[in-house]
Amino acid sequence: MRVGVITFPGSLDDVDAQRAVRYADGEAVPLWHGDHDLKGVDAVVVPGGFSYGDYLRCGAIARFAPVMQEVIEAANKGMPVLGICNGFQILAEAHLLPGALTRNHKLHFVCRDQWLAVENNTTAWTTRYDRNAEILVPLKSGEGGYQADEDTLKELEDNGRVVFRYVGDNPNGSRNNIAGITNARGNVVGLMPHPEHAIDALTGPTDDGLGMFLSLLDTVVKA
Amino acid sequence: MARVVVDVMPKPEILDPQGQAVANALPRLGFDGVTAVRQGKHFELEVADDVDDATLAKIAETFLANPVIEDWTVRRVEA
Amino acid sequence: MARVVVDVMPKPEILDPQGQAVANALPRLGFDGVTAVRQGKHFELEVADDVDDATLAKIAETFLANPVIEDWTVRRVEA
Amino acid sequence: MIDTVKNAEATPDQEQPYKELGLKDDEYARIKEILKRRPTDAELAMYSVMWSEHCSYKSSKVHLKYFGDTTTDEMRGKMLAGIGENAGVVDVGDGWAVTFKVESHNHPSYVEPYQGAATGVGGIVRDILAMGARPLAVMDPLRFGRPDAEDTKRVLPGIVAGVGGYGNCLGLPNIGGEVVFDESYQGNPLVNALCVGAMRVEDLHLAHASGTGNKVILYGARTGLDGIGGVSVLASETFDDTAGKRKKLPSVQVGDPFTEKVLIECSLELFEKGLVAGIQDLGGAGLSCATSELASAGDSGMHVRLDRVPLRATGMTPAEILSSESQERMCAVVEPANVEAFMEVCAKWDVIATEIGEVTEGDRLVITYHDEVVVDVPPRTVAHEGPVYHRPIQRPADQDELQANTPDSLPRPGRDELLALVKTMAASPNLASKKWVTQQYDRYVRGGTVLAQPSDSGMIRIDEETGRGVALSTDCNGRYTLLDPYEGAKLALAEAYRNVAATGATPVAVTNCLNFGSPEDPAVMWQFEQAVKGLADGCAELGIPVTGGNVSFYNQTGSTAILPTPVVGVLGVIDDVRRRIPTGIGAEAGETLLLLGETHDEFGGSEWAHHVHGHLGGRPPKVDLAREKLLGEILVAGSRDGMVSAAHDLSEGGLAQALVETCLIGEVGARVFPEGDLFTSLFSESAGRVLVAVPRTEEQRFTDMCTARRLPWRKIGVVDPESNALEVQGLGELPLDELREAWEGTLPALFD
Ligand SMILES: Nc1ncnc2c1ncn2[C@@H]1O[C@H](COP(=O)(O)OP(=O)(O)O)[C@@H](O)[C@H]1O
Ligand SMILES: [Mg+2]
Repeated sequence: MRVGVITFPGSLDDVDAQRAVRYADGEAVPLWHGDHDLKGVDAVVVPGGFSYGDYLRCGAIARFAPVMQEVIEAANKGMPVLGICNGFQILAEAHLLPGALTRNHKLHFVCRDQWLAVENNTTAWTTRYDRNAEILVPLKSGEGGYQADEDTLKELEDNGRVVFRYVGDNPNGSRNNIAGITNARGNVVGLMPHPEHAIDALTGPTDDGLGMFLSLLDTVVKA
Repeated sequence: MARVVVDVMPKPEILDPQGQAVANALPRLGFDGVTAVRQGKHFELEVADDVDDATLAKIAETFLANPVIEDWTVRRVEA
Repeated sequence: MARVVVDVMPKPEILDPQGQAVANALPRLGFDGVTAVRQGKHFELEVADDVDDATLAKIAETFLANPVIEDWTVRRVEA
Repeated sequence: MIDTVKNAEATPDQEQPYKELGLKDDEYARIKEILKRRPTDAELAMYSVMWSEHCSYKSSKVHLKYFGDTTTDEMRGKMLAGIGENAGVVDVGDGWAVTFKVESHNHPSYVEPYQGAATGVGGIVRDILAMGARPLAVMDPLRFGRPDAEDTKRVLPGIVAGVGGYGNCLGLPNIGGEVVFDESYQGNPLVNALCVGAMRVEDLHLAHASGTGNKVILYGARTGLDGIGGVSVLASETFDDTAGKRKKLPSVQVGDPFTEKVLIECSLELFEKGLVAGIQDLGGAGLSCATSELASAGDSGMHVRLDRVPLRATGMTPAEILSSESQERMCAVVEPANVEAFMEVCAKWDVIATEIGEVTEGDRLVITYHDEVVVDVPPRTVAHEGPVYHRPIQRPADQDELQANTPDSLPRPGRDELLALVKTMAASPNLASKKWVTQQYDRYVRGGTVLAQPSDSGMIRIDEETGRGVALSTDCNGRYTLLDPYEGAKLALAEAYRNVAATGATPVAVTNCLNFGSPEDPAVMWQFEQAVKGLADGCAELGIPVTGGNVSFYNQTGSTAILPTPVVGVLGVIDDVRRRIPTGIGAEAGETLLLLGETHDEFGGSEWAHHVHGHLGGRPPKVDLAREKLLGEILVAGSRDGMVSAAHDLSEGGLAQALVETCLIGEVGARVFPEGDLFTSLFSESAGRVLVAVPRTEEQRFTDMCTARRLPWRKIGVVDPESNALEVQGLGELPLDELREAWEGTLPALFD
């Protein structure tokens, strides 16, 4: 399994995403924002961080990077793509996922260990979890509030496209406590919390996040 | 050279925690009479004379604002 | 009820990384002709009619802006 | 017109605003003597910043020398670079070198809390980068005025957001710090920032400009009018009619963490490819500092062409370019053959890089502006041979009175009030949970954080293969230091040392940030001298060297100085982070709680006297560094042999607070049976104590070891996974959710 991990100027959790891929026995392939091809990878992770400083809006500049045009094309053809935190924001800006991420309702950056309910275990990235399993992973973001109009929310809810939901008090003002969603096809998943920081209880709260990368392994092997 | 101002505001139906925080703080600081505050972004651009209004609108719509959550206005101002 | 707009901008001599990021990105997105961008904050306030200009100036100066690094303007607009 | 050297020679009597620039008459005279003429505007700007207290250490130098004098060769054994370099470097084993340093950014953070704190973090990170290391983590010891004061509501949230905003965006985990409140910091908060980095031993880069013909390359952000502050008096003289008088510029800088992040990655790639012969960060005093220090530390001269410096503002004068404190810039010395490759790496990262000069023969620093010489100086006189003051020192007249005013006569709580006091103290702003602050900081990024807040120290894994890592803690109790600066500094050292040992790491090196009032006040100078002596003597006793630090004077409001605040940072090494000792109890079923060390009736400067009675007087707790060392050895041995499942040092708030924290962090109850006078055993702040949890199976082995090594210990309780309460035998119990509300509720109530 070869998994591309994109590095934009200002990406931060790219090393962590690469490590998570390795922990799942995959090969992590670094992709550069200026690349015009995906080096034949089986899947792509768009990692967390502050691409281009996130100065205008999170992900607003990164979405236009050359490598993203390749990702958009591949995703539309069914390649598994995971956007974590800033990666989720980029995928939303790139219209691979609906909605937008806005400033946390309490206006502070929030770093905390967060319980999530896995509500959809049929996406390319979540097959290893039981449906409605609860997992504990870090959440760390300043603009993690998920917003979408009523129609979009209904569409997401009605079709099981809410993949992760916050358990307990809402950390950032997300509509419907949404922590992560998928596209209609189930190959593109974006979430604000950081599964790649929960792959080893030594450096994370748990190893609950590893399941996402192992799920991908199954998806890729099956494909 | 022209000077262009683009204002980007959260859509009315979208929560605006920043504006709300300002509105809540004002009475505490002794300023009464401000009943609502919304906070957005203000851009000042210097643009070449041959950049037309359609291009400016496109810049605002595709880049400076995210139409999912934000409204925008563009106006040319005297330099 | 009056509507008041306060714009807060980084002082010209102060670094404006946000504006710079926008300015640098535009040509990459295929928009040429924008030579400089500065980014600030835009506030829209609803204020009671008895709030005078001096109070508005004070709100801007002491709270909405930090005059050490930012300039501000206040204007009343038609509602 | 630009003031050139030629012009200066031709107009020897022209008046210069040296006083406005902070130079004294005799200092100005000395500059003239060195140059054998009047300085040019640019030279004056350069000398005035470099000879400022901040850059030249003119008041502290004679005292700081004591650190070197008391460091033995044995202590120096693992030190690869020490005081005088950008940051100290220590060999931590497995071929790794670790560099760390703490610096202050106090005043700018008061003026503009967010940006002041942000650029404080940015500055210290560049210091670490300039050693050739990858920055790994940051910490932020902070001090504020009264928690309920209106200005604290302005300053604290801004500073915390600034530390987080910059550090988070750089991708550096925040692994610890302090939040302390005291009236004395009301108009003068302290923002200290620490950075730790690591590199392979052979990759250590020192700031030298050797090798004639080597190029000087400035890279990173453009140079603007930031932080020019004082130097604008020069600008208005040279600028008046053409551009209009330049208004007084703020001496505040705005940071751009994104640019710094890219600068870090770019620099690391440059180091890795071996393209850098020497490197220096640009911090306070900007190019003045970088060029004079690089030239001074090398063995040759340097020629810099100021007109090549990429600018952000128009019409900047040479003096302004030299003094600009624009952030996110570095200066490298590069062999001519490597320049092209250097530029390629910078282009890859979109980093602006400009060759601005070269290393020359001889020993002059010559700076030209459009081919006219505006600076021609011996660099050592700027960078290293600044003025040295022997400031008057006087023990304060009221020091005896202060020490005589002991807390002994303060009314103590009755037995039936003790349990409530445990809760009251847990909710006091200084002891309350700092989660409101720390949850604004990313502690996970890069995946190396093994311990962070609320642990006794932060711990970072350096080597993923071997598991080798380092632990860090910063501490200082300014009340102790006021009561006795010598002992107080030792206590700060002892606490940081103990915090590091409590996580299972072996303390190896020390850094410090000495925050004091005005050096022109003899009483402050006495505090300073005493604190330096205490810290140095303490380090000698512990056998670990001071590898670097920072001095911040003039921290006062009017004539009232802050509490003397020598923040001490201790670095420890752990060969395998998997054996770290956590702070929370309850990891193993049926743990025994042991109290190591001895408790005396010691309440001078205590949190109880402060919070309950607003009292500050008497003597601080006694400090016994031999005992601290023994305690450290026991903890490391306990960690190595898997005998200790949790540990938490006792400090402010004493045993009661340590119990509250271990229970709440571990999310499990405990039953304890303190002995003797219960008030003393619960709230005294005697040093040299640690609360440990040992699995019942290890209890005998561990206590035997303590007994054999003559470390006093006492079984003080048991972990009780069934109970959701802290029970103090004979007094009753405190439900954990009630305690949590008290402990975690205070800061949100104040600052949300
Ligand atoms: N400003 C801060 N930034 C990061 N961590 C902090 C800060 N303030 C406190 N902490 C963390 O909170 C915990 C408790 O702090 P403190 O009570 O000062 O510890 P101690 O008394 O053991 O030195 C520690 O882990 C400390 O590193
Ligand atoms: Mg501690």
